[in-house]
Amino acid sequence: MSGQSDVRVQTEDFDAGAEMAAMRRGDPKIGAVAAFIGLVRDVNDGSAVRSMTLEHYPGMTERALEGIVTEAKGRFRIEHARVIHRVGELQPTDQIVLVITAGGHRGDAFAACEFIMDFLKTQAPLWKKEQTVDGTRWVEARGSDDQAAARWEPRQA
Amino acid sequence: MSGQSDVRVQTEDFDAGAEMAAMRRGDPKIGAVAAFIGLVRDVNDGSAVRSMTLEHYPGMTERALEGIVTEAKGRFRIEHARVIHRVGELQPTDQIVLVITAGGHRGDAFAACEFIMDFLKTQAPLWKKEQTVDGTRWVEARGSDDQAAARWEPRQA
Amino acid sequence: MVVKLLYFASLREQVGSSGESLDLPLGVASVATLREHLIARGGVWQSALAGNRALRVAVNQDLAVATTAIKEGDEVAFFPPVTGG
Amino acid sequence: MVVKLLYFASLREQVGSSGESLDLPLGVASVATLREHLIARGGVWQSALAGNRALRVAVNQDLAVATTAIKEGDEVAFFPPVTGG
Repeated sequence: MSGQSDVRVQTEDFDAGAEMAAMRRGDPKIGAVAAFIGLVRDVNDGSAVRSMTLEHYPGMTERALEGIVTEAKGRFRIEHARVIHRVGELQPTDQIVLVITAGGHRGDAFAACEFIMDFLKTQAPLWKKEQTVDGTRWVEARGSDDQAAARWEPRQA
Repeated sequence: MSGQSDVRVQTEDFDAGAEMAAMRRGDPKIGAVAAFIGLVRDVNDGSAVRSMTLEHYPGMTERALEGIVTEAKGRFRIEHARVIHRVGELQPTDQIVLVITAGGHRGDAFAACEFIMDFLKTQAPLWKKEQTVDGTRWVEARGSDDQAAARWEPRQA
Repeated sequence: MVVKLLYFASLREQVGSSGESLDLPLGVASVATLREHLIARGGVWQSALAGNRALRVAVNQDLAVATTAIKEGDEVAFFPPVTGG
Repeated sequence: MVVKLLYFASLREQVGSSGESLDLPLGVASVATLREHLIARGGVWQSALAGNRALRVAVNQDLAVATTAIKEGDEVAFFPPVTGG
């Protein structure tokens, strides 16, 4: 709608407030904007995290995220959605991911935002490697993320 | 935690990005920030809306919002929450309300944010009067908002 | 006993008042009896507070129910269902 | 037929390669048979791609399953379960 892509994968940081403002600017049909920011924590699975490296699959990552956004727009009554995911080296408190959804009403905006995060976590080719005080390790996939994605029933045909 | 109150009722606009940044700044335990912005739409219940006036009950409105935030912090694993609600005269595309929640993980941040919005809609003394092309009218409470609030089961003692 | 009454939103417009101090007669000591007492004024009070209208009541800024007791000096607010957010 | 193979994350480190062009022998024309073909190299290939390891496979950048067919020129990526977000 805005001429900008719904999906960006980038090393640079993002400005959540500016992205949220851009998504609703000049559109008086928008009554609800939901947003989520994921951040690097300094402790994960009991180890102090010094830094993190995010790897992706150029081309497929964008394609997978676009597919998730398209699915969300088909399932929920939203006008706009945007996903920005950072890759490369990040430090604790750094922003990792931003998801914004906007539409007429809050129920669909919230649901679409959480849906996108749940499927991003389980479907988009992105991998975290942590540099901890105990050494370097690849983050293991979580069963709780699979369960979160499984909450969403298959879309009605 | 931050020395600022969790709740503000004000006529001035707010900066969602700055509020979100303030909520996570310097706290490496925060892995998830969820946010919601409610906005004035130009059409409501079929009538074109020219402007809107929000009335509140000074003292009780803040108290009710603080109670909802306290309840959310008891139910969900979040570190911080903030609610800003505007009152006075607003125009289509203006921001009305901001809710931000922040914690370790996304599930609790999302749930707490949606919980606060659902109870704000049904419990906090705030009333909208719309100036439409068809005249001035007080907005009627919605059954769908009561249903949304009723989804949340009573808290376990 | 004297209580402070407040009226908000459409109810405030209908009764033409944002509030008043009122000396209650003996026997008016709950939300339900106070509402009946105001309805007995007739006119706009009767139509605005009629029993079939969904109204919320707060006593000292906490949501109350029909049986909530009212004491000397209480702040009692009447208002329609809320529509913020 | 020749296909393009890609390896990501911990799998890339284990096999010591981010990708290769590989000429597949007759009979290797599905995700499952390709995985077996790579395991047959032995050494790090055997340990990294062993059947009991949870791996995801994409063919031409779409998630695939064991029975997904592979054709000349396809891009086939092997990687561990994803951990973004």
